[in-house]
Order: sequence, then C-alpha cells, then structure tokens
Amino acid sequence: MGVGAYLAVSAALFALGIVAIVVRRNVLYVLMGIEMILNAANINFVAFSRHNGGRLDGQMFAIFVIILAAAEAAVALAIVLNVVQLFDSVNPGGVDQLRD
Amino acid sequence: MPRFDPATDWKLLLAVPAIPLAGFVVNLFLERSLPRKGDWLLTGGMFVVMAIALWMAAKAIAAGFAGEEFFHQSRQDGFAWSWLYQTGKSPDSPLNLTAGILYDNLGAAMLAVVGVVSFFVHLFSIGYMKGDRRYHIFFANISLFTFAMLGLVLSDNLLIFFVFWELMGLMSYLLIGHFAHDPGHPRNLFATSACKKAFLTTRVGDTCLLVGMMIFYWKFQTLQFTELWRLAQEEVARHGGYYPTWMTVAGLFIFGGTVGKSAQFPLHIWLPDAMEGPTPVSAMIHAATMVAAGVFLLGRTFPLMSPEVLAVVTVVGSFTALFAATIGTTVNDIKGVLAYSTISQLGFMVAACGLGGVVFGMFHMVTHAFFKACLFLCAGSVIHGCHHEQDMRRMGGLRKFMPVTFACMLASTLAIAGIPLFSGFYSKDEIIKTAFERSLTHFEGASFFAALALPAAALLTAFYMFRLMFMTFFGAYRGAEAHGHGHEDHGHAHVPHESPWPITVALCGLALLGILGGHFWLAAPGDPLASHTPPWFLRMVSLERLYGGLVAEPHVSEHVEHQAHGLALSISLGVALAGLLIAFLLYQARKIDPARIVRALGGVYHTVANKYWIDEIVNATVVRPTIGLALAQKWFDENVVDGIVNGLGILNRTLGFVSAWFDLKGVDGAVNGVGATTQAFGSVARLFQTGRIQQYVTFAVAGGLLLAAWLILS
Amino acid sequence: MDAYLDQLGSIAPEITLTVFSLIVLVQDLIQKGRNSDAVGGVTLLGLSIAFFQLLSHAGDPSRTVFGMVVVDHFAGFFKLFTLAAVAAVVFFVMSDRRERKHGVGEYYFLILGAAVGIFFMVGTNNLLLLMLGLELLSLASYSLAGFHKGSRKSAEASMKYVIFGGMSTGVMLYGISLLYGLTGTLDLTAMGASAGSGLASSLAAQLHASPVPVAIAVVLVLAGFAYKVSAVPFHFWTPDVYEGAPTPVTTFLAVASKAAGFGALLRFLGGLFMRSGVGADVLQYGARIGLLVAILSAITMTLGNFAALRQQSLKRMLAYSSIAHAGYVLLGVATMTGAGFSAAMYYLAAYYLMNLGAFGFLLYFEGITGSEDVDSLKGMGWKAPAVSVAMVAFLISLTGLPPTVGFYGKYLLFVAGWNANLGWLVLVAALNSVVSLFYYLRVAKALFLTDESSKSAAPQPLFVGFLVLLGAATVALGIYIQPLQSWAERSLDILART
Amino acid sequence: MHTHILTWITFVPLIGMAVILCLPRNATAAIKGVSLVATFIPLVLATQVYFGMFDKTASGFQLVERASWIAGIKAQYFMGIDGISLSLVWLTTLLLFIAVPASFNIEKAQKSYYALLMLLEVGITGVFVSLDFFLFYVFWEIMLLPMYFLIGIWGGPRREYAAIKFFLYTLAGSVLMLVAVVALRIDSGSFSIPDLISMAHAGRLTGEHLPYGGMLVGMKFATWVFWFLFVAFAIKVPVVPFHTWLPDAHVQAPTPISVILAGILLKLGGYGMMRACFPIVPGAFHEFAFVLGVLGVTSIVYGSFVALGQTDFKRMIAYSSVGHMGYVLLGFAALTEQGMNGAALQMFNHGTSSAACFLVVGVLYDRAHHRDLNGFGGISQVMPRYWALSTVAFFASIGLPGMGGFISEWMTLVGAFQSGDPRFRILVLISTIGIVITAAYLLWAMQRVFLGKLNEKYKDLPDISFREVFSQAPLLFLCILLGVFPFLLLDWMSVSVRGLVSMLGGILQG
Amino acid sequence: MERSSKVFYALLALLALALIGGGLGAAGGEGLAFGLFAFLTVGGGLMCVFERSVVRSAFSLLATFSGTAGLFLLLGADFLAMAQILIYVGGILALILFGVMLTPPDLTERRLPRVVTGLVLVGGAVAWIGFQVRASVVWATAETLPPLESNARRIGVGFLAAGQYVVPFELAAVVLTVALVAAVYIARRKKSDLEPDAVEGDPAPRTGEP
Repeated sequence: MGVGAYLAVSAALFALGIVAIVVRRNVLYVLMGIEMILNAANINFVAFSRHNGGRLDGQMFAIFVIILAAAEAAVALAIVLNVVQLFDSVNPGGVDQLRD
Repeated sequence: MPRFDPATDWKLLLAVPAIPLAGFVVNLFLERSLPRKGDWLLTGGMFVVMAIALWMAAKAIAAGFAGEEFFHQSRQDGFAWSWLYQTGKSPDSPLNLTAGILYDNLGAAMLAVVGVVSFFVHLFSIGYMKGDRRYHIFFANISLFTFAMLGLVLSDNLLIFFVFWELMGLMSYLLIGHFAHDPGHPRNLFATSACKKAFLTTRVGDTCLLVGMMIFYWKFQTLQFTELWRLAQEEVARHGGYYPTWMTVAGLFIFGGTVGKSAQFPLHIWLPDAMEGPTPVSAMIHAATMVAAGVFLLGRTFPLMSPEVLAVVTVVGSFTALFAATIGTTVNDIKGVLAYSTISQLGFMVAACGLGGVVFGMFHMVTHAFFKACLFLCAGSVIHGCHHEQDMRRMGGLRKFMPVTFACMLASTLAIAGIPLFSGFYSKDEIIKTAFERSLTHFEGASFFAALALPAAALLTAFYMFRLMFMTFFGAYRGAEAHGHGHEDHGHAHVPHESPWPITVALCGLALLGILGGHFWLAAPGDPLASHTPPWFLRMVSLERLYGGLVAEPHVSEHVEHQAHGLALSISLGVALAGLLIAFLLYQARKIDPARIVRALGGVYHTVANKYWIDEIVNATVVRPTIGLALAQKWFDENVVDGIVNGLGILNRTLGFVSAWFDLKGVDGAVNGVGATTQAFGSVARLFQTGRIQQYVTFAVAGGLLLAAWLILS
Repeated sequence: MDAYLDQLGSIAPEITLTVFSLIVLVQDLIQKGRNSDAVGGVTLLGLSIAFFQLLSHAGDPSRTVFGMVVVDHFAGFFKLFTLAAVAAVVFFVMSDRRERKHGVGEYYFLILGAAVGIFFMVGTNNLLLLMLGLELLSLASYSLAGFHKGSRKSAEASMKYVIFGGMSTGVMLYGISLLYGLTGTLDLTAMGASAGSGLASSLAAQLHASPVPVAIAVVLVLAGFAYKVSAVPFHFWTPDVYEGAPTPVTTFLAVASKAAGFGALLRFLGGLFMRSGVGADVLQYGARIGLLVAILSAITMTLGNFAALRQQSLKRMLAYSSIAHAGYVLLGVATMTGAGFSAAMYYLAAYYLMNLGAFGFLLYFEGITGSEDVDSLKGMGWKAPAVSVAMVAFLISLTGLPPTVGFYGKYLLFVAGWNANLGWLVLVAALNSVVSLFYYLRVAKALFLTDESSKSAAPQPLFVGFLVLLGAATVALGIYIQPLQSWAERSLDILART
Repeated sequence: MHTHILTWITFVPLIGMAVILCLPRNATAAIKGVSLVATFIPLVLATQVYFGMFDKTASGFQLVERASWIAGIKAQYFMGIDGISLSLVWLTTLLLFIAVPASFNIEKAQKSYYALLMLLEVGITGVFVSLDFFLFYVFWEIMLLPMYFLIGIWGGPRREYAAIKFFLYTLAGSVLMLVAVVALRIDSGSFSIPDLISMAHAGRLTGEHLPYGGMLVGMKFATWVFWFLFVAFAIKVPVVPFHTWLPDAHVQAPTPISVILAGILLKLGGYGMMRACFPIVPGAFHEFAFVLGVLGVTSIVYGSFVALGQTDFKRMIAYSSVGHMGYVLLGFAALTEQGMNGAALQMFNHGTSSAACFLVVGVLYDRAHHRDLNGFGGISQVMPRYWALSTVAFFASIGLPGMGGFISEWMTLVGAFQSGDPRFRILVLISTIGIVITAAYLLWAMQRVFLGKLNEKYKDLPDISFREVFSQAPLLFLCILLGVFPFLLLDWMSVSVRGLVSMLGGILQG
Repeated sequence: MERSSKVFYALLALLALALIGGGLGAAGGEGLAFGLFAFLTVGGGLMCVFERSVVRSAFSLLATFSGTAGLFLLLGADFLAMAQILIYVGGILALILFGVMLTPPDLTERRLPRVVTGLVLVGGAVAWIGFQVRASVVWATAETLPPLESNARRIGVGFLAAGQYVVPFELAAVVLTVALVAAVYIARRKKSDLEPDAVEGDPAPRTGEP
C-alpha cells in the first residue's frame, strides 16, 4: 500500500479526534479525541518512516509520542477527576465559572 | 514768532504724551502716599502739557500766518524708533515698523485742543468727582486716556495711530464703566453694559480699520502717512488718474474705523449709552477728543480715499447729522441731548471730509471740541447742582441758581447753534458752503443729499439746543417736588446750587474758547463773519499744506464760490435763528403745545423718540443671532465635534467605556448612553469568551481552518 | 569519553535543574512540608547554579551536542531570561503566604521541570526534542494551573488548559508528521536546505510543485505555537487559565512559558524559511507565511486590547494584555527578517521585565486586599507608594511610552515592520497602543486618583524592594538601551548557516 | 562651544525631584523651598542664555550638545536651540517657576505634586531643546504622565475623565508621530532633525528607501508623513476639530496646571510644527498650506464663538486658547516671513496672557469654589486690585495694542494677508470676526463677574494676596513689556524664522 | 436498538466492506490486511464518537488502537505495534476506563444532530484539504521500500547508545516523572484540599448546561 492510503486513514482519525473533542458533552470524550489525534500523527510518522528509506527517526518519534500520550493521559485524567469531583459534572460546558 | 527747532522741540513733543503717562503710573501705584489722591499732580501735569501744546501750536500758527510750510517728521531730523526689530532688520524694512512723530499744522491744532480740553476737564473733575470712592482711579484713567489721545495725534504711522486708537477704546471702556464698580451709584447697572457696548461697537469699526490697514500695507509695504500719501498718488497716477478698485475697498474699510469711533450711523448706538460715564468723561472722550479721532483719521487718510469712498463718507456723514439731530429733539435726558448732538456734529465733520472739505471738517472738529466740552461740563455742573438729576423735565429755572453755568452754557449753545461771532458758526458755515459748492460744481447725489441734509440738521441743532436751554434754565424749578419725597434721607439741600470753583473756572475757560475759538473777531473787529480774512484755522491749515502739497485745493470758480458763500451764510444764519425761534415758541413762550405736535406726528414721533428702534434692531439682528450662534456652536462642540472626533475609529466607544467606569452611576448626561455602547462593542469578544472549553476548541479549529483556507486559496 | 563529558557540560544547566527538581521534591517529603522557605531556598540555589553555568558558557560558539541539543546564543538568551523569570516566580511563591499550604515541594519541582522543558524547547533544531520540551513544559503547566486543588477556579483553569493544550499539541504533532513526510527529516536546518540528503524531495521541491501541502503542515504546526504564545485563534484558554491559576503560576505562564513559545516559534520559522542557504522559493514562501503571521498579529493585538478594556479583574486584564503583547511580538515575527526577529527578542526581554513586575504587583496587592479587582486598588497608591510607582513604570512600559524598555521594544518592532512592507501593521499596532492606554491607566487611576485607602499594607520589604528594582530596571533600560539591544542582536544566531 | 547649559536647564528640576522624593512627606516647607529653587535655577540659566550666551545674529543651532546615545539606531543625545526655541525655553522656565508659588495652597499629597511638577518641567524643556527626533519623542512622552497625574489627582470633580481624555488624545497623536518618525528614520538613516531638514531641502527625503516607495494606505510618503506629524502636533495646539480634550483638561486641572497647560503645553504643538513637521516635508506643507489656513481660521472663529457660549469661566478661557492658537496656524500656513514671525511671537504671547487669565480664574475659584459666570457680580467692588490685574490679563487676551498679543496677531494677520495664495486674504477677512467675538466674550465675562450688583454671598471675599500677585505680576509685566518692546523677542527669533521661511520657500520680506 | 444506531451500524458495515474489499482489490493480501486494520482504526473512532454510552465509546477505542497497531505491523514497525498495544491498550485505555468508572454516567448528553454536523463539517474540511494536498503533494519517499524486518533492536540501540536519542530518552523520563508527580499530587486527596478556599470564596457549584 502506498503512503497515501495510510495518510487517508490518519486524516480520517484526525478528523474523528477533533469531532470527538468538540461534539460530545463529556470530558472523557475530549481525552479520547486527543488520543485519536495523537494516534493519527503516529500513523503518519510510521508510514513516512517506512516510505522514505526505512529511516528510524519517524518510528522513534512515534514511540515518544506514545510516551507523551501516556503522560498526558495521566495528568489530564487526574485533572479531570479533580474537576468532576469539584463540579459534580462531566460536562465541560458546565465548568464555565471563568469567563468574560 | 518762534520757529520750530528740532533740537528741543522733539523732546518737548515727546514730553507731551509722556507726562500724563507718568502721571498715570505714579497715581496708580502711589495713590495711598499722595495727598489728595494725587489729583493736583495730574492736573498740574496737564497744565504743563497744555502749555507745551499751546507753545508748539503758536509756532505752527505763526508759520501758517506767515504762509510758511509747517510739516515736521521726527524721522527726518529727530529720532525714529524701530519698534518691531532693533537688530537684524533695518528701520526701513517693510517688516519693521518705525515709530516717529508727525507734527504738522493739523497735528499742532489738534494737540493744542486736546491739551486745553484735557486740562479743563481735569480741573473740572477735581470738583465734580469729589467724594467718589474710586477717585484716584478716575484720575489715573483719564490721564492715561489723555496720553493715548496725545500719542494718536502725534503718530506718523497708521499702526502706531491704531495702537493709541485702541488704547483710547480701552480707556473709554474703563471710564464709561467707572460707576459700574460703585454699587451705591444709581447708574451702576447701566454703566456695566454701556461700557461693554461701547467697546464692542467701536471694536467692529476698529476691525474694519485693521483690515483697511492690512490692504494698504499689502500693497504699499508701509503704513507711514507720508509714504502712503505719496504711494497712493503714484498708484492713482499709474492708473491714469483713476483710483483702482482695491483702494476703494480699502478706503471703505478705513472709513469703517471712523464710523465706529466717531459714532456714525449705524455704529452710533454706543455713544448715547456711553453717557453713563461720569460727565467729565463724556465731555472729554465722547465729545471733544476721542470721537473726534475718527474724523482726525479721515483727515490723515484723506489722500487715500477714492471718490467713491468719499461719496459714501458724505452720505453717511450727512445722514448721521440729520438722523441724530431728529432724535436729539425728543430726548429728555440732558446728557442724552448732548450725546445725539455730538453724533450729529460728528456727522457734519464726516460729511465735510467726504465733500472734500477736509480742512473745514477739521476746523469744525476743533471748534466743536471747545463748545461741546463746555456744554457737557455745564451739563455736568447742572447735574452736580441738581444732585445727580439728569432729566430736563425736573429742572428749569436754574438760571437763578447757577448763573455762571448758565452763562457758559448759553455761550456754548449759541456756538453750536451757529450764531455768528460764536465759534461754531465759522466752521459750520464753511461746511454748508462746501456742500453747496460741491453740489454746484459736481452734479452728484451725495453732494445734493449733503446740501439738503446738513442745513436741516443745523436747523434741528438750533432747535434742540435751545429746547435744552429753555427747559433747563428758564421757567420754574420743577425738581423740588420730585426731590421732596424721593430723596428725603439724603440730607442734601434740595435747592440747586452753583458748583465749586474748579468747575466754574473750567467752564469759563472753555466757554471763552467756545466764543473765540472759531475766529478772533475781537482782534479783527472789522470782519466778524470772516468774509475777508479766513479764520485762524483756515489760515494755518490748508489742503496743500496738510499733505505736503500732494493734494491740490479743488478748483472752484470765483463765481460759484461767491454764490455758495452767500447761500450758505444766509441759510445757516436762517436755520439757526429758525431753530431758536421754534424752540422759543414751544418751550418758553408756550405758544404751541409740544404735546399737540407729538400727537400730530403720531407714529413718527414714537419712532424718533425710540431712536428709530436701532438698538432693538441691532439686538435682534446682531446680538441675539451671535449669542444664538455661539450657543449653537457650543452645543455642536460638546455633542457633535467631540462625538465625531471620538467616533473616528474606536475612540468614541473606548472613551465611552472609560467614562462609564469613571462615572459609575452615569451621573453625567453626556456619557449616559455609554452602557449600551459598552455592551455592543464588548459583545464581540464576549461572544467568544463563553467560558466553555469545547466552544473554545471549536472556534480555534474554525479559525485554524480559515487560516489554512486563506493560505491555500490566496 | 572527554568529548562525552564535554557534551554533558554543555547541558549542565539542564542537568542541574533536573537534579535540583528532584532534590526539592525529596527535601519537602523529608521535611513534611514544614519548612517551605528552605525548599524555596534550595530551589533558588539550583537556579543560581544553573545561571552561573549558563554564564560560564555564554561566550562559547554555538554547537550541537548529542545530535539534537543546540547550545547557541539564541538559546542562551531565552535560558537566561527563563531562569530569571523562574527565580522570580519562586520568589513570589515564597512571598505569598497563601501558597504555603499547598505542597511546595511539588510546586518547585513542577516549576523546575517546566524550566527544563523550556530549556530543551528553545535549545534544539530537532522537532522531536522541541516537542518533548514543549510537552514537558505543558504537562507541568497544566498541573501547576490546577495546583490549588480545592479551588474550583484553579481546577477549572487546569481542565481548560489541559484540554486546549492537549488538542493543540496533538494538532501540532500532526503537522510535524506532515512536515516530516514532506522533507524526510525532523531537523529544521535540514528541512529548508536544498536536496542534499539523497531524498527524492525537499521543501523546495514541494514548494516548486505546489505550496498547499507545506501550507497545511505549517499551519498545523503554527497552531501549536499559537496556543503556546496565546495568539488568535488559539488564545481562548488564556484569560480563563490565567485568572483561575494561582498568581505565581499565572506569572510563570504569562512570562516564561509564553516567551519560550516565542523562542521556539522563532527558531522554527527562522530555521525553516530564513536560514541562509535556503532556496529562493523557500524564502519567498517564508514571506507568505509572514503575511499570515501578520494577520494573526493584527487580530491578536486588537482583540487582546479591546477585550482587556472591559475587565474588572486586574488578573484577567493582564491576561488579555499578554495576548495583546503576543500580537506585538508577532509583528516582529511576521517580518521574517533578522531585524524583526531581534526586535521580537528585545521586546520579549522587555516583556519579561514589565510583566514580572505587573504580576508581582498583582500578587502583592492580592495579599493586602484579598481581591484581584482593579477597584480594590483604589487609593492604595498612597498606602504603598513605592510599589505603586513601580507599577506605573510597568504600565507605561506596557503601553509603550518612553522612557521605558517597552517603548524601545515597540520602536524596534515598528522599524522592522516598516522595512518588511508591513506599514499597515505598524499603524495598527500604533493605534492599538493607544487603546491599551485606557486599561493600563485604569490601574494607575485606581491607585492614585482616588483618596487614600483605609486598608493597610503589611510591610514586605523584600518584595517591595524586588518590585522597585524591576521598575527601576524598566526605566533604566529604556534610557540606557544599547546593551540589551546588542545582546538581542548578537543572540540571533539561528539564521546563520551551521 | 562646549557648554552643557542646556543639559543643566533641562535636568536641574530632575535633581530637584530626586531631592523632593528623599524628603519626608510632611516636610512641606522644605519641599516647597526645594521646588522653588529647582525651578528658579533653570530660569536663571535660561535668562543667562537669553541675554548672554545666545548670539541672536547667527543662524543655525547654538549651544549644541551632541553625544552618542543608542548606537544601534544612531539615536543621539543631541540638543541645541535657535531663536525659535529659545524664547519658549525661557517661557517654560518662567511659567514653571511661577507655578510653584501658585501651587502653595494645594494641600493634598504635596510631595508627589511637586515631584511631578519637576518631572513635567524636564519633559517640556527637553522637547524644546531636543534636536534628535528620537530624543524629542522621548521627552514628548515623558511629559504626558506627570500631566496625567497632575490633572487626575489634583483636579476638579471630573478630573479622571479629563485626565484620561488628555492623555488619550495626545497619545493618539504621538503614536502617529512615532510611525512617521520610524518611516523618516528608515528613509533617511538619521534621527537628527537638522539632517532631516537638510535632506528634505535637498529633495532626498522621498521615501524611496521604504517599501512601496513609502506609500501608506494609498497616500504618498510626503503626504502621510506630513499629516501624521501635523495631527500629532495639531492635537496639542489644539486645532479644531482636535480640540475637545482641551476644555475638559483645563476645567478640571488645578490652576497652576492650567497655567502650564495653556502657557506651554499648547506651544509644544506649534513648536513641533515649526521644528519637525513643516521643514521636514516642505512639499506637502506647500500643498496643504491652504487647508492649514482654513483650519487655523476655523479655530479662530469657532473657538471664539464657543467661548462666547460658555457659562463656565475657566471653560471660556480654555476655548479662548483654541481661538488664539488658531492665529499661530494661520501664520504658519501663510508662509510669509511676517506671518511666521507673528506665529512664533503669538505662541509666546499667548503663553503669558492665557496663563495670566487662568491665574485670574484660579484666584476667584479659590475663594468662591465655583466658576459659573452668572454666579458672581460686582466682584471688583470687594477685590479692586484683583480686578485691575484681571483687566490687564483680559485685555492682553483681547489683543489690545500695547500688549504683546496685538503685535503677534497683527503680524500673523498681515503676514497671512500677504501670502502668495490669494485665498488667504479671504481667510484673514473671516478671521477678523474672531477679533470682535474675542472682545465680546471677555468683556461679557468681565461684566458678569466684576461689574454691576455685588452678589451678597461674596461681600467678604479678601482681595488678591501677595502670593497671587507674585504669580501674576511677571506675566502681566511681560504682556505689556512685549507689547511695547516686541523686539525683545523678535530680534532673537528673526534670523531663525527667516531661515525657516526661506527653506520652506516662503515669501521673504525686507 | 434505536433507529439511528441501526443506520449507523449499517453504514459501518458498508465502510468495512468498502475498505476491506477495496484493499483486497488494490493490493491483494496486504491490501486485505490494510483494509481490515484501517476499518478497525476508523470504525472504532466513528463508533467512539457515535456511541451514547461512554463505556462503549471507550471500548470502541480498543479497536482503533488495535487497528493502529496493525497498521504499524504492516509498516514494519513491530516494536512500535507492541508498544502501541502495551501502552495504549494496556495503559491509556485502562486509565480512561478508570475515569469512566469514577465519573457519573450521562447518557443524555449525546445529540445526534450535533454529532452528524460535526462529522460532516470537520470531515468535509479535512477531505477538502486532503484533496487539495493530494493533487500536488510530493512526499519525501524513497524509490524502493526497504524489506520488512524486525527493528526492535535498532530502536533499542538508538535509545541506549550514545547517539542522538539519549537526550530525548532522558527527557522522556523527566516528562514521565513530572507527569507522575503531577498526577499523584492532583489526584491525591487531603482533607484540607476539599475545604473551599477561604481566599477565593467560590460560589455554589453550577452544574449542567442550561
């Protein structure tokens, strides 16, 4: 398969990630959407890594992205749980004490 | 006779204005330490001034009688003072302005007149102003005024002339308003607006003069009188003997100055009001000197005037003479009569200048100064004697109480009425003669108008003056009953009394001049009507000598001159006597009841008695619209300009916010609408800053897409 | 092995910071949170050691160590200011008694960790390392924003921050992946270079064919930077997070984090499009991207200023003000010229000074009045004159009036903008600084234009002295300008060919 | 000549400010004393420059001080004066010296007040002596902040609004100036105003070194640079329609600040035009001279009319400034030697007369605590000395001959009348309306306040005190002195003005 | 099952057919595998967005992550595929599930129109950009693909040898430490933390959207 096919998949996943962040009124979906976006980026890295001569840097990048994703998920979840506890709601739209 | 000596005489002439100026400064700052508040100092100073002026005038008269040229400019053989620049620019540079003294026959005569009148007025004031709470200020001011008038007479340059001209305006303002500072004085409230009116009305004329000066300066690059005359002649010569249009325009503007200062129609309205000032002020400023300065200006600028301008001058002058005289017949205030009389007489002078008889105009100015000053002072004496009563209907029979005043007043009245042997006769006769002469030689409307209007005015002059005399000095005293219950607590004697010696001395001095000032018929008893030898003034001043030979005497044939002379003599005599007679019949003999005439005239009388409603018209057409305009512009400025400027871009709204914060409760009406504006503008940012993170993300994604789209598509 | 040690020496400040971050964490655990001043002291010690390590290498020529880490003047410039800012933040935390009930060990640990992130973020040409540094900074910042666990505001701030940040960094990663695909490398310096790597394509080749893919990749990457520097349309988190976060953290975010974002942005754009040796096509396209940035700059400064006008809370106002200032700095970025970049750097230096001061002022008065509202400052100028006068200096510097460092920064930006055909943007910026005057003056107004307040100020001589020092520096550097300007110019070595 | 006298004149008040800041808050006598000394020294130095060190026959800048400042952008510490700035520097030092005793009755936060006053003097003097555009701009802005606080803290009830309005308008103008300065610097490579002028004179300041040949939003380089600079200065003058900050600022400011505002700050605008706007873009100035003339006449007539409509004493005087400064603009626009001289002179004369008028208002306000023109009456009876001084001040403002204002108004009008552009003659004619209206509102005010029936409320007002006379007398003395001896200014400025006019290609006379 | 779900799953099936069939048709066995993994990736994402229940959505992510891992395998990144399974499925997903369990479920929050609109708009935009890119892109690809071989060893060497990945590796460690400490700090509850901040004085909680 050419690099284009992988790119198409990653683009679709990227779009789905954005949609997940935006349309659902539950903060966990937002986290999931972010993970999807990161996954999409990873697909690209690996695909390009293979198609431009099997260089290692793309794959290495992907590994670091996975690590970052994990770290971010941990922190984000801790924060989200804190918020859910304080606001009694999973809806991020309800957390709007700070605004103009 | 002595001759003009540049070495000493320039210094003397400098001393003339310097003495009153020094007097002013001294009196202003040292009033407390001077005995008698310094009146003796100033009066003494004025005596010195008078002496110098007369001494210098004697030289001019002597030269005139000897048929010699008498024309001196200090910049030629004395001094010249670079006013604007002293280094870097030469005194002759058009940018620079060099001040000097011009002392010619006319100046000499005028200087003497001013010196004499001023001295007498000072003297008079010592008696008249006694007990005034601002006595020393009065003397300081009147001194400063004298300084300005003397300076004006001596200036050789239109701009310096203007400087003194305006300074006189200021002093006039301050002196008219003298009682405005004295709440106890009955005329306090009138004085407050009268002084303002006087200054503003003359200011209109002054501004015209300023414009006229600017035009001449623009074309000629100088404002020195002699240069102006010369250049004007050259300019006319270059245009083939015709005056270019710009000179007509400029001349009219210059004449505007005269209209304002000399109270010509339609700017005459300030002069009657100016009578709110103390009587010595009226005598000096509003009769003898300052108002005459307008005529003097015409004398100084006569060679610049095109025939068109002169025609306008003639019409305005003669109309004013007649118009003011009609009003004069209806006024009951003693000073009011004199005020309108002054306007009327000034009309004579102006008309004379317009008719080409500048010399006669100047002559009348001189004689008028004497007798009108005297009349005013007499009126002042009467008012003083009647305890500040000015209404002639409450006087009468004063002849018995105040004989000296009566005598002086009578002499002056005869003079103004144009009764032969009295000074006014000689000058007025010449003016009327000129009008006839010009009508006969030039067939033009202006001259005809003058020839009709001036004698009529002379008739009315005689009438109202004698009306005044009869109402005031003859009959029975009518003031007692009014005083009886009106001023019980004043503690004054209710009977009129003769004034103290400073007043009577001043009256006598001026009355003497009023009698003899026109022609020294005592010295030439053979020619009381001056048929053979012209009066002293005309021997001293002539058109050629006045402008250094630049302007020629108009050629009038012997025949015409004779004809006009005869006509004028008979008419002026006739009208004077007719006026006297009518007044006698109406007010003394009571053959005719004035009330019947009033009834017969109906609306006409009312129009005249109300001064033709000129004040009301001016109020409605000038004053109210101006104030209205000012208020409209104020509104415009506060609501629109501020708004527009603020509205440029974003300032309005932002300023709105600021105001809103500052005036938290919207106290100020100007910023009341601000709350709404704040909402409107802030909503853009507010619309997006919802506090909801997912919406933020949406906006961010949308924004990012827009950016990408822009990059792709552009 | 010597070479290895030498390389290690080059990243000694980073190592120091990391080590000290662990030390303070452990120290606090051992002391059970009872001696927070000691922990702070150790933190400051670590910072100063790192500072001297940096200085000792200040004159060294630029070099790359461990393949990815670049040690150059540019990085040094940002690192020094970061250290100074972080030290100030630590000082703020130490001065604010309210912060002590939270775990100071974690506090300082996270701040130092963030500093490490910044160091790597500005000190690399490799997108991988840049990304790691940025994430490290972000993660630390997220949790710092939510550091007041019991506070709903703080929690909300951290949630918004983590969501917005997570998405933005994700998007940026996707963009980096595309760039990687287009150029076959993650090294910025290699990306723009002409095809020398034996690959079939390069940036130049792609631009020759069509700029669209590059545009997409660059916009996606820029999204990440825009989020970090809070430029429109990725600024939305800024006011909310700044308001909700503890004030020292807000200071850190507004000053150190934002400036670091700019450092990375400058390196990214400079390395990609402007490095000497890139082809004409690339240069030209760089100008195009510059125009995009210019538009962002105009919108950012305008929005920031206008939104700031309406704020009642000083903290939120400063947040919007920081958005506006991002717009000004973007002006320098948008020029895509060396002069513009060095102007941006100068302005950032100025920005460090005046915003540290302004936030320090905010913190100082929060401690007195217990409120962030501008109105609560009424009449305080007479109570605490020294601090308030210093604040006025910060305010006029923020407005951009002489004789302050902020004015000169704006001046340099304007000149650079002019020279880069951005006259309109200069005009917009100039007018914007007029608008900004309004809200800055409101503070001055509240301080001085009302009668003396009845609240009393607790004596905090150290804090006051610090703020006065900053204020004096703001003015002094606005008069004695040359050194800072020369430094900013000298530090701009990212554009040279290596 | 290696003298640093200009530096001393500029920065002595800064030393004063430092000393004041070191004094304790309640040592008010010492603070006042230091302020007096710190403003008196510059006055003495400026007087020494005026009568001793300045060579009035030489053209070009004198007492020049030049040192490198910011090498990176070639900005210099470059100071010098010529005939145009000399008089204004002297006026600045005088008015600030007068302002100190005039402030003695201020009770609130005296230490800060005098410190700010000192800083203000530094800013103003600095603008007048700077020859480097960058330095000029820095001083220009330095002046803003103290002014803001002086109005905002010690002003009237709506002081905050007025202060911010003042600050905002001036800043709006000055950012335009900054943009123009930046463009000029890029095009010429220099901040030196003399260099810029000589380059402009040689036709080398065309914007060719700028992108798009210097075009900005569709305007030619010279055009927009001219308008940007002009608006920056016009706001300060202020020229209608940029004047609306002025009445608010004046009304709210405390008396000494009004005095400085009217006396000097407005002159900064006119001075800026002469120094740094017209000669730098002479072509555009020629092109728009008539527009400037129209603006000037509009200011004269409009300002006078609006003043006539006022009921607030101080607001009326404020609007009178708008009218009087209109002459300055008209004199500039006419481009004749006489007009330019007149304009320069008018700046000085307005500085003395309007300052005196504001002191007049201040004296009354201190006693009656209101400024409603209709709320007084007959004041001259209780305060005769005060009335006398007021009369002099008012008539100086009216432009009575014998006072300085007359000479300058005459010169500007007559200069404008001789302009090469015939349309100016119409303008002059229109502007004469202003002469009459000016007299009208001042006399009307005089009538309402001083004359007539005494308002019983004020029958115990004390007459003007020695301190107040001390503030006013020098100004009134100057009004008269310069009306009688105008060469005391004109001789000093004529060479410089002539140089300026010839550089601008105007009409030289004599 | 509600009607919208039926439609959704029908469409999902169609997508599966298209992807797998298309892959098979285009590249045979490899294509089949690609189609399958691609479907898992995209379909999982779609389901995640669509599903009403957060638990189901979270589990659908399992498909996505696994699909991605499969794609990695196809691209010869076996180590990465393993890491993907381990970290994503084993770590991150587990974390999210914890989150799901610790938060109150809200089945009403999904609004179908919003989901569809979001999908159409974002999908449309991405598709449009994709087509723009596709028309002109010149990827930096090599002429020939390297053989598929296990590269776990290379990666390990890259990490550990004194090469260029040392610093990122160490930095990743710092990142993880920071994340750990931060997460623990925030998640750990002390009694005092839950008392409302005396200084700020928060108002009463506001829940839900209006």
